[in-house]
Amino acid sequence: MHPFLPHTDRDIQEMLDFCGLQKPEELFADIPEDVLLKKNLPLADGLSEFEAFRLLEKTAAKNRIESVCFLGCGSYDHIIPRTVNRITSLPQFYTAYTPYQAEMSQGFLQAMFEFQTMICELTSLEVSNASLYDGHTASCEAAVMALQACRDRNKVLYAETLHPFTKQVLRTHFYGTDVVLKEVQAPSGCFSLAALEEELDDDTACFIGQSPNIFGFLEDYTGCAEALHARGAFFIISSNPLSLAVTRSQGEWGADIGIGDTQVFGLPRFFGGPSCGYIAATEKLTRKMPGRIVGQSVDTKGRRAFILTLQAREQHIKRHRATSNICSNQALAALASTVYLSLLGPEGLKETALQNMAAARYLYDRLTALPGITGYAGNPFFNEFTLQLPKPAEQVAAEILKRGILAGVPYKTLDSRGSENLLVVAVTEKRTRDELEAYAEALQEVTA
Amino acid sequence: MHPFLPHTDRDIQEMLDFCGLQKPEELFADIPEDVLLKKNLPLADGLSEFEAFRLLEKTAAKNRIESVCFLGCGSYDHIIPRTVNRITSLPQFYTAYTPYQAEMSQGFLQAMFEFQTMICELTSLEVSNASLYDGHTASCEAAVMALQACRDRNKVLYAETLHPFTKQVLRTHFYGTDVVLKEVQAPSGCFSLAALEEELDDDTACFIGQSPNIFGFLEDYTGCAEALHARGAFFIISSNPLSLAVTRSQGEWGADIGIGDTQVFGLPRFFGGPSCGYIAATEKLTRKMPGRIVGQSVDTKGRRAFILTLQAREQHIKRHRATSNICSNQALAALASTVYLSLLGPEGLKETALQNMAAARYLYDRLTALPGITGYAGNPFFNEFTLQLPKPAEQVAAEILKRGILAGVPYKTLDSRGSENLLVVAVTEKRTRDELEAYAEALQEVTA
Amino acid sequence: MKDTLIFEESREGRRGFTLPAAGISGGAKEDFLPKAYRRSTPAALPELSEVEVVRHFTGLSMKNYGIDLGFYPLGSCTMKYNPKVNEDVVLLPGFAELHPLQTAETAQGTLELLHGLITDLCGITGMRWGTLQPFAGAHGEFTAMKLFRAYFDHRKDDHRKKILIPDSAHGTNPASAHLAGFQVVELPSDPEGYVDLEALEEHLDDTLAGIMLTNPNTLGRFEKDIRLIARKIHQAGGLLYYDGANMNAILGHARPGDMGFDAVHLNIHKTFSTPHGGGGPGSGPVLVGESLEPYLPVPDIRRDGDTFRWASEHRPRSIGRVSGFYGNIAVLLRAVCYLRMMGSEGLKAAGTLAVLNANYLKRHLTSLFDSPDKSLCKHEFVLSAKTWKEKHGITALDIAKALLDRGIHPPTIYFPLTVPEALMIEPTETESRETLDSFVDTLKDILTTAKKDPEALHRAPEKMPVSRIDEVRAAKTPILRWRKER
Amino acid sequence: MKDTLIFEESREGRRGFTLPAAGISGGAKEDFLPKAYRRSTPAALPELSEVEVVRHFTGLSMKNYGIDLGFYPLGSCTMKYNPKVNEDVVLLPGFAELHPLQTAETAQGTLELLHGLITDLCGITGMRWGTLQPFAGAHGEFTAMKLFRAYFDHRKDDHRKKILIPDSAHGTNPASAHLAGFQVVELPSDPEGYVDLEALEEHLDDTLAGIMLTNPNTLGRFEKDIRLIARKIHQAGGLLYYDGANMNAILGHARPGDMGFDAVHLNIHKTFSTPHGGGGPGSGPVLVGESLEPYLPVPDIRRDGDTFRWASEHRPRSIGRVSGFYGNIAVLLRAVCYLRMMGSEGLKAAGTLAVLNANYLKRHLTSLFDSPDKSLCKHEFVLSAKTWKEKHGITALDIAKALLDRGIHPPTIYFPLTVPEALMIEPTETESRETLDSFVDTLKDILTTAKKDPEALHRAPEKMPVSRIDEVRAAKTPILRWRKER
Ligand SMILES: Cc1ncc(COP(=O)(O)O)c(C=O)c1O
Ligand SMILES: Cc1ncc(COP(=O)(O)O)c(C=O)c1O
Repeated sequence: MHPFLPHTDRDIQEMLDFCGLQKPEELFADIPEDVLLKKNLPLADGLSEFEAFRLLEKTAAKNRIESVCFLGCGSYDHIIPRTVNRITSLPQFYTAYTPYQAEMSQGFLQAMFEFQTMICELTSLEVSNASLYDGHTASCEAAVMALQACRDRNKVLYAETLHPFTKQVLRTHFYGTDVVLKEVQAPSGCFSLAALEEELDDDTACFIGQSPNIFGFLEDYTGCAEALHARGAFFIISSNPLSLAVTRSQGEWGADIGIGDTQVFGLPRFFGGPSCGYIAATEKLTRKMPGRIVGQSVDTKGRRAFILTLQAREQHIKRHRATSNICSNQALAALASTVYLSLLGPEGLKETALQNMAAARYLYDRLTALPGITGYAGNPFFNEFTLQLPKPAEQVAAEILKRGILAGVPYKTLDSRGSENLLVVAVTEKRTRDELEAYAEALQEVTA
Repeated sequence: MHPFLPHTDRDIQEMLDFCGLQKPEELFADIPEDVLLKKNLPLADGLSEFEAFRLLEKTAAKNRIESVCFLGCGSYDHIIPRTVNRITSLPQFYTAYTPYQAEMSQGFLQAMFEFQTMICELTSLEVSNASLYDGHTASCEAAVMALQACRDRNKVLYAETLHPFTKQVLRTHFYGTDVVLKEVQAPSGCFSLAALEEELDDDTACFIGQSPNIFGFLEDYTGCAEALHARGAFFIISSNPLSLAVTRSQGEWGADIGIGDTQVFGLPRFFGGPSCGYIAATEKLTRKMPGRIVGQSVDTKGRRAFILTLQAREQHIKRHRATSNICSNQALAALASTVYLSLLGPEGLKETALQNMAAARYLYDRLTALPGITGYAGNPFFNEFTLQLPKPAEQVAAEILKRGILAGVPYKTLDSRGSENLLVVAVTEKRTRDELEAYAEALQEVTA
Repeated sequence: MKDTLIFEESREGRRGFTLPAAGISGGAKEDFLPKAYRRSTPAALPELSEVEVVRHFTGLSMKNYGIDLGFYPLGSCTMKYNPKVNEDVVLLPGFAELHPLQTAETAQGTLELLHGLITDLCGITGMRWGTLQPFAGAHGEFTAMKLFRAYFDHRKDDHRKKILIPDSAHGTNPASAHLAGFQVVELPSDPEGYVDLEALEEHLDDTLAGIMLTNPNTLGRFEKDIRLIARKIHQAGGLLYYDGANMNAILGHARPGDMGFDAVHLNIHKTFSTPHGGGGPGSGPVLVGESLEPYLPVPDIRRDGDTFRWASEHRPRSIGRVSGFYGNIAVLLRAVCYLRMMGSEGLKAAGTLAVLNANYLKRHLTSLFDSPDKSLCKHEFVLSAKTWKEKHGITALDIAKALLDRGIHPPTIYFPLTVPEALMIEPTETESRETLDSFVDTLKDILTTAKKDPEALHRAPEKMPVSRIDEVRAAKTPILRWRKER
Repeated sequence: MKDTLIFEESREGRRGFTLPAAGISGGAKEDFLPKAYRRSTPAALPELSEVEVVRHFTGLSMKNYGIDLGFYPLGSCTMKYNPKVNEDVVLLPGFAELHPLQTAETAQGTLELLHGLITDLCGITGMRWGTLQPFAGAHGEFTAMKLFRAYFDHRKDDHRKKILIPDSAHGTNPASAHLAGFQVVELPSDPEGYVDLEALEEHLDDTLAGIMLTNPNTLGRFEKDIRLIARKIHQAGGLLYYDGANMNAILGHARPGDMGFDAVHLNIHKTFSTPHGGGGPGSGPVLVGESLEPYLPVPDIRRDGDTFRWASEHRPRSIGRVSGFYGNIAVLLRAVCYLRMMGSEGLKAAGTLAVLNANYLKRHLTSLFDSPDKSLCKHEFVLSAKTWKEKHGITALDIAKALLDRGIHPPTIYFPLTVPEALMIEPTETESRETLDSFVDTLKDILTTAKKDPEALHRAPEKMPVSRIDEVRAAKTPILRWRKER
């Protein structure tokens, strides 16, 4: 018998008898002959657990993992406290479904309420939900919120300095609809208010910016919220939430919606997923929020209790008029980030952010002192920056990889129209001084 | 603040105040000056979790782990279902203490009751406890049981074919007492009733045999129980419990006490520990059992409930007249074995045992067909056998290791008086046919 | 057990985790940051020691239910057992530590597995190729709708905006279609959930983009006329989309591709045993037939001999990227392991036993709720507590809450909307006969109580950490975050 | 939750795990085995699917309490927090998959760590060298007693058989000494647990082998006269053994070596934070001074430059092996990681805060139980519920059971035997002030109930899966295993 199938032959026979059937095939008697599958599925034969694990272990070894990683652009190599996985591995959490039955799911509901609170705190905004798919698709959900909040508008502006993948996701999302997407130029590699004002009109529902932007630089949004709000448009900022421990938050810049990805909070890179999108907004946008929201209420005895709420926004009630189609979200990843933030606390998070910033600064100074290498833009940065190299970045990265260092993301791999000499470099608290020095040495050799 | 120490500076000060103290040092005012430690402990500075893990990870990498392992002699490379560790990692199990408070510990108590039942089933004996340290020390506990059960005797016989480490542990255990240890010769590498009868006298409390014995061979105990019982002595057999799935069990040989080690049931090798000793005995020896025993009882409402029982045997009641000094045992390892046995069930265990036996037989036939290589003794074996090589076994093993194969245990490393050409080879269900062939090839090359 | 929020357990100055001392001496200052870029109000995160954090969340876990605790017959959700080995697989450093922007040459292992997974899923569904990017079922639906759009646009058929969706469909279907830019038309269905063929006929015009169906349908019946429906839709120039949430029923027995569907989404977290994680992450791959293949999202994974690479250039008509990177990879890898363990035979057996379990339960239960119904169902079936409500004032909700107290997760309730007081029951194949029998006994016990002491059921649950929760209050005066003042 | 035993859930023909198909075709038969060697009655193990096994044991876990759920002030047991990282460390394949009989060259990593651990433990205790072999505290005691024996034997002092042990000592002390071949003499102690110096004087003759002490003593007091006692014992030709179960109190503040002890055992599973696993595995290393070093168990670990090896030849007078292999290695490795994280300062802080927590609690609690006692204690203290028993009929057991219902693991009760109705409380340093405060409040609440409604306490626990269990019945008619017939 298969370990996942508890039926003994006798069970099967007796259960069939009870159903008035003779053979298992009769269970599929309602499938018309011309649809019934007559051959076997084209899958390999089943393996035992041990064989399957071994096979996958061997395949995993075909991936080349380097412990010295300077890759970023949306996925980062941070220290993950061991406790995080211990908590998300508790069977009551990871084998649960969405908490539809609130009385039996107070644990997860409370954790999500805590997640929402932490996201509100970090973004300085009032309302958050219990996660979105990822930081990229969060931009679509945020834009839809804005569009729904001002029904008569159909223009969505976004910064040229947005992650190119986010732009692609946005384009796909609004493809075939009457929404017009427009890029706000950033010739210097940073946001420019003047460029925004050029595109801004009365059709504009929102502007989506990103800070730190795709080149790692922090945007200066001075005057931006005012300009947008004056025209009745919403301001959306996507941020690496770790940067928010020290840099001006979305709420502090006057944004209406803050989005991003909590991969930096305790989630492995996992080749890109699962990570966890977050979204927070001002109170007046509450009922436009996509996805699950946990609310506090009381039980019949007046005790504090948590429950999925504002479901009138959701598809199972509102059907096609729902604010979003999102149903399953990234709850377990959100739980991991909640545990991460609980462990680090405000001081730990700030220290992490400062260490990132200091290490990035140090490496930036080291590298830009090398001949032929310059920084790409002038704004301050958090833990990521972009270099202008004297050679194609892909080539340089390939050379440096031979020394066991993942040197960074060649910008052109994100955006085929980008300059091929740009390299985006991320530096986290995990990188030691020796690793930074080794990098500088390698880059010097490779570009010499 | 240290993550394991929750005290803030304010906590410390307020708590000291409450105790009427000013400084933390005053908490140690009762330690005389000449004892008080004035310097720092000679330990390195504390590391963060990440650094400590990295350091240990690097150190672990200095061990050479080979995936093709033919080492046995008390520790085996079996397949471990992934579920086992998931269960023992549940915090309610691994962070619990000994279940003194039965009402709060029904989970562990029931699991240990189940463990006891499984051990009784495997050994065909009536009573088991909730684990001992390991299979080696179990021999001491068993001998003490026998000695206590016949107060006037002081002679303990053991087979020459016992694991040499077990013999050493026995010697240490009875060193300095009036117990006399005597080895029963096994010139052919197997138990001989005649040799036993030579040593057996009215001072004999027990005889300890091992089957499969240290050379891997199954002992033929025909007539042994009768001979011992006729003289009023107890019969103790130590067995690899996996072998018991197919081979004649301790109870079936007429033994009074069955011992061994459940490492083969779901426990990693861990360089030797933790593993888990087991002990089972006939009913009349119940009150001589060492260690914790879980019993079934009822609660005040008549519901079935489990509790540590027969504590009158134990040290905290009997003090120096206790049957044993054992207090902490190997509970979590026993739980792992219980989960393992529950997953495999009788059929799975039998299949595992048969696969072991068949693979060992196959390899034995392959290897003994090579020139100059012969089997060491003639009895049937389970999953382990001993070869007589044309060269020193240590040298052969070192050569084979260069091919990534751990060839077996040179008998001389266990027993310095042993022949240097003997190699003990264990073959488990984890070894593939290709691995067996590769071994045969390697041995041929190395001994050519 | 404590009932405090983590913020309420916070004490200033505590730390649950420390970092290595900064390698860059004197570096950890805010000075780099010009004032204008600095945060002014600190984020009020909680401050706790490691053990306090562990206890907080372990305590919360004790107030939550999962499959590992017991039966979870949540209809439409396929709550099957989550094999433990899968959890270990994804934590292998080769998988967990792979950065999404590493070059393909350094990610051959994962690319090989993902390529193989698309191949296997195509084999299972009878489709040609697909994408693993969608993060969940709804995301897959949305992706498929975009494929429809691109298909029509490329054929200059861009007036085709009408999507037919049965009234019994899951809410994500209409929501996805609408958000993707289509006009949703609700199709009536008969009491067994079958498509009303006459009503369908009315919509077969040149504004028709297609239809979203699930088969077996939401009531657990196999849509026997599916080939006819497919022919009609195709003849009218439309496309068919298959909601794969019900795929478990027909694994190895029938394939959407053979039924005539053009696009399929699968719920990896349902059919392929990956844990649902309290609401996610899931994964919703989309598989398509020939007609839609040119529009699939990029990047695609291509095999050249023994090597694998990302490819986009062969998809000039692609709808583009739907996920920031490539989807929920670690969820997909669990499915890979599951499929390797099940194999072709095991998967078919899973389908068979899922249907056997459902029919066995249905036989036992229909007579308790309605007139005995001996017809076949597939993986699930829907009961109505309408009579119980009318006679004894006991609603589907009451029954659900009574189950909580008896240690069983209730079925899906009030879905589909077409059945009053609906209880939608899906046992899955990983449940033993004893579990089903004890579920039957439990329901019987509850229904006996319903007659004798209905009040007792209104009071349920009584053994959970909280009793019934005021939903209205939660929605009317929403409290969505903790605040210090409270 | 189900209350069935796993055997009762068994159904013939189920499997929870399958093996790879046997590589040796046709090999898996019993034929190899002559009849005489074959098992005749199969072992009746349970038959379940994987999910059933998982649910069974996960369900059991829900009926168990651990540190991760809350406070565990079990005196003498040092139930401190078990850092999570340690659990991951031991699962590294380099550690978990190392075979004990690999050559030393292939085990350099582990040997290096074990060698370093002995060095660190010597530093912490002020001893010279030691062995990591003993599997638990009691095993360490036994090992130390064998060292005593060997020492005297080598000096031809083999008539020295008398071991002095205070009446308040843990039961393992007399049991270990006795089983190791010594004669145990109980030493009276004063109400604070201090050694009665006059009584000691009487035993200082040439039959004296030594004394087993713990310091701080079982009542949590530091034995101020320890140097004097050591001098007296040594002058009489005896040796001193230190029971390290109470070591947590003095970490970084005092060392047994400096007090004059010749041998020390440590409870790694107490002082060094390794999880207790529901009763084990623990680890009980023994550290010794110069006099006993020649007798230490073999094999020893030696360092030659940068390499490490097993060594026995330098120990011709060794007592031999006390563990089959080398002890509970994975437990020891957890302690290595713990020590690396704590460092010298952290370890001292742990000692300080363990004592601070104990004194804080003691101040709060002594007045509830007896006349207020303001004297210092170390890591633990003992209360007596004698007055409560006399006045209200409330015993230490009643108080313990009442704590269960309030979600706290009770203190150790009825130990030491010298204190009537003893409650032995050891908070450890990993508990926060709030936890201590809430423990105080809980005890106060229980004592209020004791006055108002003592019956309520006799009925406790009422919120556990079972109420009080019939101990007498368990011992009188022992049922120690499940049987089908029942
Ligand atoms: C029939 C059906 N379709 C679609 C979905 C949406 O899937 P997901 O939650 O993965 O977005 C569900 C989920 O419950 C479903 O049951
Ligand atoms: C004071 C004392 N000594 C010795 C021991 C025995 O330790 P172990 O249980 O590890 O054998 C204990 C354990 O409770 C103890 O408290």
